[in-house]
Amino acid sequence: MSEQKTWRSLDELSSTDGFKEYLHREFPRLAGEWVDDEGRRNFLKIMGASLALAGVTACTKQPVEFTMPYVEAPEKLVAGKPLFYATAFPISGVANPILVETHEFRPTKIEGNPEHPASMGAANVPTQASILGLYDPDRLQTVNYLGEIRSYASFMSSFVGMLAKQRAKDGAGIRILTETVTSPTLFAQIQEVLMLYPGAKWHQWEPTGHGRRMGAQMAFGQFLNPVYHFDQADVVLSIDANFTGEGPGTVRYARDFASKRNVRDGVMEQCRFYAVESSPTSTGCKADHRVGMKPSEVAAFVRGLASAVGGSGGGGSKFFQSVLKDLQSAKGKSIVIAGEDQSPEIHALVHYINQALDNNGKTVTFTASLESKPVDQWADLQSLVLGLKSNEVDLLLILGGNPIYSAPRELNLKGAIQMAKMRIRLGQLDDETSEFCQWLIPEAHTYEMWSDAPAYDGTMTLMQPLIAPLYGGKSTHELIAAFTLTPEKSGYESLREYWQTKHTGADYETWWRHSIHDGFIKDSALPAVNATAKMITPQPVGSGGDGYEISFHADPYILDGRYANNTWLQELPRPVTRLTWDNAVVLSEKTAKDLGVTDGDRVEIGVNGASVQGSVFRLPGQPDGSIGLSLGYGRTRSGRAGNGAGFNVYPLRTVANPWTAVGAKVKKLGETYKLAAVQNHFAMEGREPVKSGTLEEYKKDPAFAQKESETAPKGLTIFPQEWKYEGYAWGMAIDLSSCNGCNACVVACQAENNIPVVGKEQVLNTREMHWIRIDRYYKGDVGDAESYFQPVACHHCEDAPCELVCPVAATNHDQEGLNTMVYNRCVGTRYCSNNCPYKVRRFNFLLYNDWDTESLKLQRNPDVTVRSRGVMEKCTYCVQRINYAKISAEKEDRKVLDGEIVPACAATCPAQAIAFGDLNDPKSKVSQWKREKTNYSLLGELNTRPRTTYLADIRNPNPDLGGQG
Amino acid sequence: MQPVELPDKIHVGPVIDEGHSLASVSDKIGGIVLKRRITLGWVFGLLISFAVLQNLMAGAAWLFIKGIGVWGVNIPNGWGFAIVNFVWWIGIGHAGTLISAILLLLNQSWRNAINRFAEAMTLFAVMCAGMFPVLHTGRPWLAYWLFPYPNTMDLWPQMRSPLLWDVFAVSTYLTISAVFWFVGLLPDLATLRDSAKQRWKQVVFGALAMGWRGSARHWQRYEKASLLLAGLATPLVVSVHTVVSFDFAVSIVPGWHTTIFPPYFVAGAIYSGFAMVLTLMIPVRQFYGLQDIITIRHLNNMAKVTLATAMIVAYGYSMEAFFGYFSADTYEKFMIWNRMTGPYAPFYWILILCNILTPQLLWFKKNRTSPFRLFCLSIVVNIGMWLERFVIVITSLHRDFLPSSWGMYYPTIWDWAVFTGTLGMFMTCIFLFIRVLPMITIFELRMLLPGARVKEPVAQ
Amino acid sequence: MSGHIIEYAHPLYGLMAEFDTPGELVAAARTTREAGFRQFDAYTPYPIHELDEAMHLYDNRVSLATLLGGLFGCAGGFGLCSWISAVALPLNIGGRPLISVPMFIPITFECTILIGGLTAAISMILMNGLPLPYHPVFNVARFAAASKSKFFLCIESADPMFDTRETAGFLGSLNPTEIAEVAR
Amino acid sequence: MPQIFKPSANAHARTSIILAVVVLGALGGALFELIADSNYATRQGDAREQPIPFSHAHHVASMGIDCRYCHTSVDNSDYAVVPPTKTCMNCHSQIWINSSTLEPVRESYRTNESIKWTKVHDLPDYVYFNHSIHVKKGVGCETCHGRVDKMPLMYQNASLQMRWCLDCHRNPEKYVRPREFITKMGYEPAEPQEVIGKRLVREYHIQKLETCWTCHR
Repeated sequence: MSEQKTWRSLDELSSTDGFKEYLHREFPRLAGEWVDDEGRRNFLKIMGASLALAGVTACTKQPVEFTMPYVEAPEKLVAGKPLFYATAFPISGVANPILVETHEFRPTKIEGNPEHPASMGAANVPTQASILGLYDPDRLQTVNYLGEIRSYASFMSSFVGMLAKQRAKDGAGIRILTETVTSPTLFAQIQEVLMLYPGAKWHQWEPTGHGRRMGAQMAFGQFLNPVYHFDQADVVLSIDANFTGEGPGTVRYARDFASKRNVRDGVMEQCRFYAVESSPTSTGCKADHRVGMKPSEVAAFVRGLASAVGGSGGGGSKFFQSVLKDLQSAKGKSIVIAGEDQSPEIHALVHYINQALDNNGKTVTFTASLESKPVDQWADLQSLVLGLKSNEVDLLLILGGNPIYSAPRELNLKGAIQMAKMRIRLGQLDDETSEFCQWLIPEAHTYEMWSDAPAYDGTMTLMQPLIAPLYGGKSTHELIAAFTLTPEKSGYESLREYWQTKHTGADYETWWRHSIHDGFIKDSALPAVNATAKMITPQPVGSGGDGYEISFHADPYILDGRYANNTWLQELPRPVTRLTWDNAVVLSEKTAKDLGVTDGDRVEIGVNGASVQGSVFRLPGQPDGSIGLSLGYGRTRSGRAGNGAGFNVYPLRTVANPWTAVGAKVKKLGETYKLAAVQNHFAMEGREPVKSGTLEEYKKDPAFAQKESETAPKGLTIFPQEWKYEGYAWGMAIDLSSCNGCNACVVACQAENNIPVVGKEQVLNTREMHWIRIDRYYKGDVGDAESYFQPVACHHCEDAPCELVCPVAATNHDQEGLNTMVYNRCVGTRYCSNNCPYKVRRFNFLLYNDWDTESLKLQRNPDVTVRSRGVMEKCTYCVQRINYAKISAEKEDRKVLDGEIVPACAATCPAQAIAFGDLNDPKSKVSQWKREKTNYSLLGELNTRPRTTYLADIRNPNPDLGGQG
Repeated sequence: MQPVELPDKIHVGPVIDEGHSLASVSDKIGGIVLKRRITLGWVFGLLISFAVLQNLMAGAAWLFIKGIGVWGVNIPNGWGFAIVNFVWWIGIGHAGTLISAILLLLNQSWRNAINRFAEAMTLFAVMCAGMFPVLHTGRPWLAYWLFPYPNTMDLWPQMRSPLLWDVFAVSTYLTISAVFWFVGLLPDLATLRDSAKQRWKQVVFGALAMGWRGSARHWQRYEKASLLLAGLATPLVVSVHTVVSFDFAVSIVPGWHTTIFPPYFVAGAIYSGFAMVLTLMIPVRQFYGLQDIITIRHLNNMAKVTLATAMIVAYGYSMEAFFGYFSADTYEKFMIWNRMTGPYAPFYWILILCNILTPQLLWFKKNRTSPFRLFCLSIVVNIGMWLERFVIVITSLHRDFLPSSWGMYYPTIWDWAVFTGTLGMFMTCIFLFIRVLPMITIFELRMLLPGARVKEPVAQ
Repeated sequence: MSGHIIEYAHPLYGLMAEFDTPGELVAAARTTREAGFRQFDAYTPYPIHELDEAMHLYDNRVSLATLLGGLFGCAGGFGLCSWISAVALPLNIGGRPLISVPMFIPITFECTILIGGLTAAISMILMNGLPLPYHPVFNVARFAAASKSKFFLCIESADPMFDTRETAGFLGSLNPTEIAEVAR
Repeated sequence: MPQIFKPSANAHARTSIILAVVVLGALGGALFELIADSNYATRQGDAREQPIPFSHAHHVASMGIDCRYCHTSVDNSDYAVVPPTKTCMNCHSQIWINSSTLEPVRESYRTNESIKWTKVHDLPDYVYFNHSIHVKKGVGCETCHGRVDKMPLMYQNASLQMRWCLDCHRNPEKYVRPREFITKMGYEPAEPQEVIGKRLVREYHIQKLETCWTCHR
């Protein structure tokens, strides 16, 4: 769709006379806002009129339908044409710059912002899924006081009263608890408040991200923000770092890293990637050498490395030695990176190692912290609790976050919070924390508010609303404004004014409009600062004695639990475990055997005086004697999707050491609880669906993936003649070296193609509906198996087995070689699925699509039929995008350009692992990829002649360590 | 046609016991329909069957309300019980036409006592079978799209799909069997018409008999037509299960994609068909005292056919296994190995026991001539043949090419409801049939009587 | 009415003789034909092939009709497949040619059987002039046995040689068990 | 006595059989006609009840307003769109300001509540029709919507059956017209259609798109 990226800012829109008049007439009450509920309902109407909710109906007589045109059409809106607006989706304060596709002002789909350095057109999983969060039917829909519905006005009036009291004592009784604040506008507003109420205190806390923050502090004596440049690294060592999946900058990192991994376009080189992990991550699965270590061993390893690169010390395992050798031979061209779930100490040591390796300032640069006011958040939280306990808090304002759920047990936040006399909560859900607050204010979703936030490199990214708050939600800006002298000030005004103060140079108006239009402020990336990391003296390792070691990890998708109610994320298979709807007690094969448990057996884990119960999942690569636990599950008040999914491990964490626990006891409970994995068999059974080789092998024989035995025998057909495709011939190539299994493509596809969520029961019965899936295979023995990812969607075979067996021709080939699937012709014999060797077809066994929930209907893509019960469906190469591009091209009497059509999966892929285009055009990207020697067809021996092919997965193991693994 | 008189020693008794005359057979068989009072046993049996038939009603209703998802089918296993049952029933439906057509061509006199019954059974079995392809579709109300008829969409079925071949094969088979059956009934309906006492029975049978009066000129054309029908029905029988086997053989799924399927499906069909005939015939012959017409010799012969087909099926199994090994194809090899040792292995070995080992008992005359033993054996074979279809459908599907998409299949109660329901329907039809129509071809029996021989008086 | 002759019960359909054994019937039929009668028929409870030869019954039109029907079905079946796949809805199905002959065989075959079988049955019924619920022969009381155990021979008044008395006499000479007049 | 039926029974038997065949056939045909092919089923020729008896005849024929004045996005979007109330008011704030029939329009404009029009040409939800490309390729409004200039009340001109769509998709040359006549009502080809049609198909690169995903996806 790149051609139509004609998104315009609503601000621009609001400045035009027509629109002013429109606002004036249609929405007299909120002049600042561009549209209110009335307006939204109007959008609903036209939405209802458009064919958005297309269903596969079998009735011959078309029911009478109505159309409700605007009373006055907003300018530039062309019914049926999507508009793209630039904004961002911040996760833990770090902006993910995006474009939002809207249909008649309904946000329906997220795309990356191609202009923005942090995105370059791609978006990660939580960002892709965020659109569903906007329409979450469980969102808090009204202002609420002690369970009674109130108006925002009534809140304000009583709030004013509270403030009056506070003003008397300089607001000494006021406490504000926020998540990490990075928005300069918000920070300015908070400062304003603290100015007005000198006695007031502001605390920040989030359960994750602490290690990165404090690590830098430890190493440099100041809060710095590390920025990695993987495109310049020849050797990468990851210490439990899932840098292509979690933390700031993942999208950009994934792209840069992939650029050093794929062997393509004449580039014969590859970086070498070592991973040391206490629990397998998707990034680690791509490593040339991945070694599982218990948390304590990881710490020891890093310390050893630190002293080794520092010159002192040596010895260590063969692996250690080779890693050291590689790193030192690549001084200034290597990266050592520590994971989000590592302690500050490890982070500090890693900074030191990078410095010793002369990487700092080259492959790793540092900028000032992205946070407006970086603090030791754990200390901050404790001081809040102290304040509460000492009964000095009258007015506690909790803005976002969910501390009661995620704070360590020992703090007993639940008890402490209730010491505050008045507790006000701004949140999107009536969640665990809201339970203990009197006033609940619905929080505006990111796509309903104005704000700003820095990207991973500090590039200042602006957010604009795409739809009026569905439930009259308020943004943090607006609630903070309530403290100030201008309590009614809108988020838009605050933002605009803040940047006015920052803007130097003439013509603020134009600059502002361009910035909003682009979604970020050009060249606002923070400058690199020079800083020297000092070697810290680590405390001695506290050996857990006997018992198991636990490593805690944020869930890759619902993170610390904040997205637990997002059904897309819940049903999105975890990249490594392939689990949906649950977290698990991750054990190694051996550990499980020792405990006499297997998948699904419930166990009780006791440590730090607390205990939780969960069910076991055996995972190759999990170090023996250790347990991997992911945060974010076991929510009790997250809404229909999150409640009861998985189990809550927060109680096991301590303030002293939130990342690991030692000396854990595991008790078998004798019960079982089924875990729903979308893939139950991980061995390749000697079939090599994923073809892989080392860089050496590749250099020896580039065509190693195209073995005779695995290509279709020629002339063994009774139909020798082939169909010719004049015009376009669409095809796809997927580079397995680049793919890091992040699943962004899966959720992007789900959003683009109205793919329903089926729920755990159906997943257990292997009826999930994702059109694209990322298969995960193991090679080698269970101990240190290598993992491989393979995205599989419909291959659009030229000799498609599925088409042959359909009795009603509901699936057949079109003139451009697409394997079409016609829902409204399908009678549902399911023979096509049986006969599909790739098993990529999906069947609506029941009525999976939600035809009732209004808010969910708003998200649907009007260009794709919403499938009903009893029909087959599958990947279409995003035919709606193909048709859109073809029609646009036809209207301009030209051919479709290469790159004009980008399927949802390819568009969002952070690693840029998917190429799509016209095979008849030898210059197209996909044709070039397919000419690569590594190009092979999956199950090519079946002579299905798929249009989707793969570039073999090339790895670059260290010869000293004997080939792979 | 004249019964070929073979020396009695190779027979176990005659085709029809002595002491029967032209009149007596008519009365005996016609009597069951016309005179015999409705017995408690019959009513009881009918009620039971009808009750079981309600499973089908409930199962189908729920299926239509909720969707195909109420069954156990899922993504690797797109087909489950429905197709298993379909193939099983169709197989059973092969005995009738086979007996009346092929044996007629082979001039086997002993068929006369059993063909009518077997044909009726065929019709009912095919009816049961016919329901499954419709029920198992995601949108059954659109099943008519499988027929080529001009429509406002200008769309037509896809003639390359084995499922469409099925539509043609099964509907043809049903039609031709019905026609064949009715043609066979004509003279007997006339007999009933002429022996009926109540007016309404006379009218009903009279109307059905279409005024058949046994004219020599009619008989001559009648015999021609029957012979032609038999000649056409014989390849038809073979073709139907061949086409059914194509549903699998044409696909690329390992375990389905094999050339041995047509012959070994047909053999399997005859096998299960004869088993079912035995299952039904033995009790009926008991209750209605037809031992003198359906004699031990019939049972013995059917047992022999059963044994023969059992051996063919056994050959089929061994060939499958051999191909799997000999093809040197990863997927084929694995499929066979998985079938024998995988999660569904028990079913495989039970089916080997039922279909290959147990029938070996039929080598012994003692077993062939004991109605009770034959009855038990036929039940075993029926179960075995159902399992065979289950193993073919499921073990091939649940683990095919990409290990990532392997999965398991577990039937739900609704699968069972529909399956048992069709059994109920089948039995209901059988019970009604034996009461309202002569279950044995009277006029053909007559030809077996010694008195039926033409001995022209020499002196004129 | 019972067997003995009633005067002037005209117009008659014919005269009917009853026999106990098929043998006698066949003999009688042969004699009747040799005597020059053509408009006569025999009625038996089961097919007796000797009669065909005795009465010179060699009608092969059923077979011919069936053959034609079969051929029509065959052509029709293949025609349908080809027309649909190549003319009415020419789609690229799995890269197969529009007319993929091997895949049209099963349907062609089934159509052959279907049409052939139906013509066989229907032509037989039509050529036998069925349905014909009412027929004069049923007016003979004992004729009920024709569908069970007895064998009848009926010479019709339509035969040029027919004369009630002489024909009755002729029938008598075949020593049947009964002779009856068949009223129209 | 074996004679069960009267002589008349023969006639009855035969006629009843023939009748049965005929009647069943007729029934089948009628049913198909009724369910799928009748104007009742397709709504062809139906004029729909509308909140305002808007007359295309008047606005197009008498006023000579071009289609695109109201149906603005017909040449750049999927939808031709029913115009917003504002468009009506452009004129009707000047003329017929007191006519009662137009009250709903004025009311809508006052209250800012949309007018609830009934769709006349309404395709099933699984059909994706794009106006702009048809206009671009020389398919006139008239070709599908008929002589709207002769329609006091808008009615559905064509059956809108798939068969009907395919007819043009298979032989566009039978229907296309020069672009300049797109909105012309009662267009007569200057030269015989088979000539001009073939030429336009060449000039406008009109493809015969018969594959399913052209309209269904």
